[in-house]
Amino acid sequence: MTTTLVPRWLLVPAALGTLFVGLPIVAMALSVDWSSFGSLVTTEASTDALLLSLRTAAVSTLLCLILGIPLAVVLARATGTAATLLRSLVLVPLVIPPVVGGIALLQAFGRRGLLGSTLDVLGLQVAFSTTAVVIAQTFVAMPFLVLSLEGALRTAGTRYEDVSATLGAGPTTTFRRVTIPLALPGLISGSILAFARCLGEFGATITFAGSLQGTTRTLPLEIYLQREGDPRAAVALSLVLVAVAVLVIGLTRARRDSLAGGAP
Amino acid sequence: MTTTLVPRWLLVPAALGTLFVGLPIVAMALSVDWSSFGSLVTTEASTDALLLSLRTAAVSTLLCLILGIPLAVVLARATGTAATLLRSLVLVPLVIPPVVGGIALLQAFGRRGLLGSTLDVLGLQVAFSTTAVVIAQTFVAMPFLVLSLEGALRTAGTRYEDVSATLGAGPTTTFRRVTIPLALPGLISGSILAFARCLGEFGATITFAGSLQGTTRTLPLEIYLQREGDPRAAVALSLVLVAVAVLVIGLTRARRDSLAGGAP
Amino acid sequence: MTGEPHALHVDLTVDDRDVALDLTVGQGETVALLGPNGAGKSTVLGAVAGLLRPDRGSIRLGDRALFDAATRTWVPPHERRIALLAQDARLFPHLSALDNVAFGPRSQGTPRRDATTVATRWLEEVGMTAYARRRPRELSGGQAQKVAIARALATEPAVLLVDEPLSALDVESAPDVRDLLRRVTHDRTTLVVTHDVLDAALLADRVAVLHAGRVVEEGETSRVLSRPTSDFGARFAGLNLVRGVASDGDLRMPDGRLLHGIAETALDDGAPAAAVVAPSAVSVHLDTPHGSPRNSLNATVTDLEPHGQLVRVRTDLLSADITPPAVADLGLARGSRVVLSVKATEVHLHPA
Amino acid sequence: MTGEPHALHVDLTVDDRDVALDLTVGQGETVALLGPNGAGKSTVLGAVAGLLRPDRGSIRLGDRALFDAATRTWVPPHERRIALLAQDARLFPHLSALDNVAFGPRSQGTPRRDATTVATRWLEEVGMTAYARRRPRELSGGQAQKVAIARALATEPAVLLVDEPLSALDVESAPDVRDLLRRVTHDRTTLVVTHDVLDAALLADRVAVLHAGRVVEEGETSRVLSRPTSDFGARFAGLNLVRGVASDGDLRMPDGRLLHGIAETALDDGAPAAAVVAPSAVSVHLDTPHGSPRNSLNATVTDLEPHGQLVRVRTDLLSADITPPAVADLGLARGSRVVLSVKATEVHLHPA
Amino acid sequence: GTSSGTPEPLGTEGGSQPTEARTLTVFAAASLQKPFEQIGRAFEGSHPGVTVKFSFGGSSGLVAQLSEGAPADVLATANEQTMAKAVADDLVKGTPTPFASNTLQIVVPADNPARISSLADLTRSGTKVVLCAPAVPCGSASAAVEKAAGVDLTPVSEEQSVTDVLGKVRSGEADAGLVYVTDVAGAGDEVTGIDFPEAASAVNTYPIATLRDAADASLADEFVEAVTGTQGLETLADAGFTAP
Ligand SMILES: Nc1ncnc2c1ncn2[C@@H]1O[C@H](COP(=O)(O)OP(=O)(O)OP(=O)(O)O)[C@@H](O)[C@H]1O
Ligand SMILES: Nc1ncnc2c1ncn2[C@@H]1O[C@H](COP(=O)(O)OP(=O)(O)OP(=O)(O)O)[C@@H](O)[C@H]1O
Ligand SMILES: [Mg+2]
Ligand SMILES: [Mg+2]
Repeated sequence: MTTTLVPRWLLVPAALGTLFVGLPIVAMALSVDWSSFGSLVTTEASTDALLLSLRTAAVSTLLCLILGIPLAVVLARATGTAATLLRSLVLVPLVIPPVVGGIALLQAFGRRGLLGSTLDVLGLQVAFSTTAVVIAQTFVAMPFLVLSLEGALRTAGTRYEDVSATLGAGPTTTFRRVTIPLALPGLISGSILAFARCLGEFGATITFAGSLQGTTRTLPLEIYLQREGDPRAAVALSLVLVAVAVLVIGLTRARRDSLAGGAP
Repeated sequence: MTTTLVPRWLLVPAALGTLFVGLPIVAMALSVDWSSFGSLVTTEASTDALLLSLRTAAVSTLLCLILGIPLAVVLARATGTAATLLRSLVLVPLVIPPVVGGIALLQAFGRRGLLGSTLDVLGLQVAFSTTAVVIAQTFVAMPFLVLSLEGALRTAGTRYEDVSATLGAGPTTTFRRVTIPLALPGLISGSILAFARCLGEFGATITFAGSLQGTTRTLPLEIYLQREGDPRAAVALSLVLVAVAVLVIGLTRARRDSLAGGAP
Repeated sequence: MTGEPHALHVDLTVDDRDVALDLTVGQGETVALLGPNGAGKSTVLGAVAGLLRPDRGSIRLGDRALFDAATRTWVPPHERRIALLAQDARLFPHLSALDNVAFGPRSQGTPRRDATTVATRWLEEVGMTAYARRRPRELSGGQAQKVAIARALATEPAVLLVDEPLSALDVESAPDVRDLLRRVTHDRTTLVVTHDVLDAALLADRVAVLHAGRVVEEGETSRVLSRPTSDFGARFAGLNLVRGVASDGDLRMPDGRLLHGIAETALDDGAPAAAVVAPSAVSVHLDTPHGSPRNSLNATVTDLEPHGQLVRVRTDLLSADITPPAVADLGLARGSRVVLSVKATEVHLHPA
Repeated sequence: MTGEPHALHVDLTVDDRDVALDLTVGQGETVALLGPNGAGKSTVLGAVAGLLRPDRGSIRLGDRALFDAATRTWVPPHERRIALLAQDARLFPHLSALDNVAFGPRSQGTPRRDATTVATRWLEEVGMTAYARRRPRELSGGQAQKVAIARALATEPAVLLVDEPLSALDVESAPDVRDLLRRVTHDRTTLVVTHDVLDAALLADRVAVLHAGRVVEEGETSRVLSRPTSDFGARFAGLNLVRGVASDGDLRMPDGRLLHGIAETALDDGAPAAAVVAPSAVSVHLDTPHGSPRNSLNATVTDLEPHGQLVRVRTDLLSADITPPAVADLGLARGSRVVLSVKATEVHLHPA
Repeated sequence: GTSSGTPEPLGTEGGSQPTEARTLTVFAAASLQKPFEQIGRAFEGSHPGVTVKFSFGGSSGLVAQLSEGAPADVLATANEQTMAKAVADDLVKGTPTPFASNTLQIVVPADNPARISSLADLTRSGTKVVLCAPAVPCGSASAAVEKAAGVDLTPVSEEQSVTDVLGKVRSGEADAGLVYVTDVAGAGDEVTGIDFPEAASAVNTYPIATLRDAADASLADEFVEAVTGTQGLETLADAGFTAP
């Protein structure tokens, strides 16, 4: 029943923006040969890649949440040089080309990397395993979660956290029952961004994890490979990726809306 | 003077997250041969690429703002199926591998694309031009701006917009003087995400715009090319990219902090 | 309706808040909305301001429909020229106090410079000049309230809606701000929500009492305050309101007699004025007592009615609340000739 | 200090708000903070609650330092067992009214079920049971205020800080909630900020008047209200507070005489009670008048002092405000034997 | 551990394989995808219990991965320089065997809008030509051809890989490009290849080798033999490769 208005003229750039994004997608959908679509996307290589992508993106998003939420909270509440440095650091994976990110990951976690010998002693070899895929995805996707959550946390402010403290709630309770619920829209946006980034990750994965069917060849890698021979298969596979992403995100949203219907 | 506390244990995952992101970057920095760093990054090809990257990323971020802010506002205030569809559409460029995004752009704006003949008649040929680079960057980066701004707008709510309306401010004034200032932290986060995504863009650019020194070969493309011959040069160039990004973003932040010091 | 372009006609139903009422505010008139918490007072203001779309009914400003469910008319808030001072101050957190006040004028197209001048003047009116540069979070609760009042008034609206404007103000500022409100509402169509009987008595021409979303009582302020018919009205009110003209710091009543009182603000001789006297402050005697009370006025008892634990003695002049033993003691009945005595300190004089 | 684990010792300076004061609240004592808008009342509460770190000084609860600039001690808010009911309700927007109230108990480890029981009880105390499932944005201003009160009280804090708790309440709820506050603050260390003299009179054992960040007056409630020494105190107060025991609905004073009055809530015979009488309601006579006023009490004038436009006549019993002509008329002077008359309707009796 | 002993916490198959079920991992240049997959299937048929897994990619990228410890048994690159790097890094067991060669071809969209028929046609003004960047192998080959033919091409784009050149031509964005014969053969009927005599000046040779860290060196050797054997060479010829 609220009646807040969006300026009418804003609809023009909004429509332009929609068109700009929508046109290529429509063009892409039009170019697909729908009769052969089924056979294109159900080859063993494709389904292997799709499943691997879904599994790794889910795990990576979870990792992003576990490591990223705390980082975002610290960033949103911290001030001073340390915070600025930390923020810059978090930005780096966002800026460097993913391929270089993969090189950096190799230099840190690869056999000859900084931690290589340590990991070796532990009997762990992460590079070129499914673990490496997860690491690569987490590395590139975490900044998305951190930055968008930080924005939401700053917008939400600390008014309600103060109230919570005066009611005897410790920092943990406050975090769990006040901070997170109030920043939920931002957290959801951030998770979607991170999940999508994980699903689409290519450069760091191919460099750090390689491209082995069933183990490290995620859907984007498969698409890249298909494109070599048949761009149509690549496009068809991409549409599958889009469908999956929209489905997963749609489900999350629906659940969110039913949960947070009463937020201000 | 506010005293809101961050739960102590949160610092553990936050530190882990920092380490996880920081270690590869440190490893990367360590691997650089600093004695030859200067000569590596100051070749004509490198500086051309850096300048092109900065120019295009700036223009693309601007385009993202112009088209993305309205989209975010509409999404944040809209409900129903149309909104859900629109949101899904905006998500697509995020999910599809950039290379496929480039293919889609070709199919829309290329010489033989949907709009190709229309553009031809207008005397416009975007492929292989700097314009194409901007289009590719805008296409992949806009969702970042839209989604993170939408999260912040939802968190901010419409309380103050209502007040603004009762004071006689039309939707435009309200948008300009209330909505945007209050969502500023989210807008800044979103712009940073978009700018960073533009700076790092590779796949869509190479597919849609090609790679010609000074015209379409941005820094990530240059880095990728260098990597063929000398991975160390690639890493060195990446560090330049990181430095530039941190600098640009740091300046924006500093200006923001001085502007919005009194936000709640 | 013609000739009263700023008369407000409200007829609305909001189902999920169980509010359904009909209310008219004449052009230039000030109506006080009274009623218990949750009665629907803020809902009415919200609907008139355009922040809330009623389910049925219509809202008209003069001949102009602001809302009409039948014709699906809906004028957005910013085109209504109606200012709402809501229950919470809600100052824009990113603007200084001055810019908050200047926001309305600037939105209406006033150049920045002029808007600042206007805002400065209004800040001065509420005594907040010293805080012009402060951000809202650097203001105390009462200071924020005053800035919010200035902000609403600075829009020079056709209709003013104020929701408990004085609730956060201290005893020193409240009279000044009340006086300011009285001045700006004088010839402006105004709806004022309040829990304070003094606000109602001093600001409102008429009073409407809401209960559970319905108007349960409506009428002239002096009538409702002195002879309320609704339960809540009775609880709330019970004040005598006497109108007349100021005369040497006292009030000359229409019948020529003088009522001695205390004026909170200076009164010009001959200017219209009103006296507010609580019935509990009025003593009833059978003959003129000698003592400090300055006012001893002959009157005739018109009615005796129970009023809680007390008896309200209505006379042709003022009502008095006294205990049942006192009634018995004095042998009061309808038609008794009595002397009412009121201390001058209990008679509050205000400009009217 | 030992033996008073919940006595509160506040000595703080907040430079950028120009607040610097020293204040002690004894164990179980209730102190009212009065003062004009911006005096620093909320700042004091914020510092005691731990939302604001003063620049200098210390805050102690019994022997325990909550804050000490010298030793850099700082106990975070949630470990202070101090509940703050702030000036704005600030209910958690994502929780129902019930969950808002249950938030405190649950944060302290009470199982969900028990917390809900506790919350339900407190909602009932403030008369909000029917709104338990509502989200804050679906509540009216007064309803939200009541839920906020319930939420603060449900934490069963060692120290309670309340900032204008009744400002949004209607005339029907205010007495009930005031009575509730009186009960819960009875043996709890409490600081209450108010602009309402009745709250101060009825809730507080002592009163501290703040002005521009300094304590300008401090003392027993009845002393400050009847003989304020500060300007603001004088403006604010001027109430007579008489303590005694309830006797058949009236008040028996320590000297055995009876003061007739009106009780807002039922009084048990023999229970301690207090009467609040405004000086403006007290008339001065030279001999016992005959009329409705129930109370005619012999007294001796102890002092005469100007009080704004009036003269305050202090006696060994009650103070009276009368006009200068009345003083002249009656020929009052120090030592005069007078009869004070007060209508029973002007004597407000409350449990104490 | 063994080459297939990488930790795979997400539950893919792992651990040392008994002789019955063995996995062979082959790193091969992307241009070899189609024929190698075919050869792999045949190999699996003749070696029951063996699974051949491929990792296709840019040759230098593959070598970089191997240097970083990527587990693999066989490496096949698209040129001798990259294989030389692998040898220098001590990744290879024995001497690499050249097994195929490839030459450049002009690629044009099927409808050949710019009517290209020779290398010289590419210099016509207004013709949009895309080449590989000189830094990548196909680019250096293009440069060699240009030099031999005495023409100076001004490409509108210097692409990162053959795939990118092919993509531009296939979408009609470019009028022509230089790619390998095999790429044209694998690209279907959207593009046409045009032979030109100067191509002979830049013949590209593909070497293959068993890797030092191979889990099962004999099996790896068998695969190398399968590729270099007659059947393998036939499959490669079908894909457009010529004998070394
Ligand atoms: N958003 C909402 N949705 C549903 N019910 C609401 C909503 N807002 C308010 N209400 C209910 O509508 C009724 C009227 O609320 P309103 O705010 O108009 O009361 P009010 O008269 O202003 O009370 P107060 O004096 O406490 O401010 C209340 O019972 C309240 O609980
Ligand atoms: N964040 C802040 N920064 C600087 N000054 C502030 C800040 N908050 C409040 N002040 C100032 O400090 C003084 C004391 O404010 P405080 O809120 O304690 O007043 P108060 O006594 O509670 O007043 P009120 O009755 O209006 O609520 C005021 O002058 C106010 O303007
Ligand atoms: Mg209200
Ligand atoms: Mg305050």
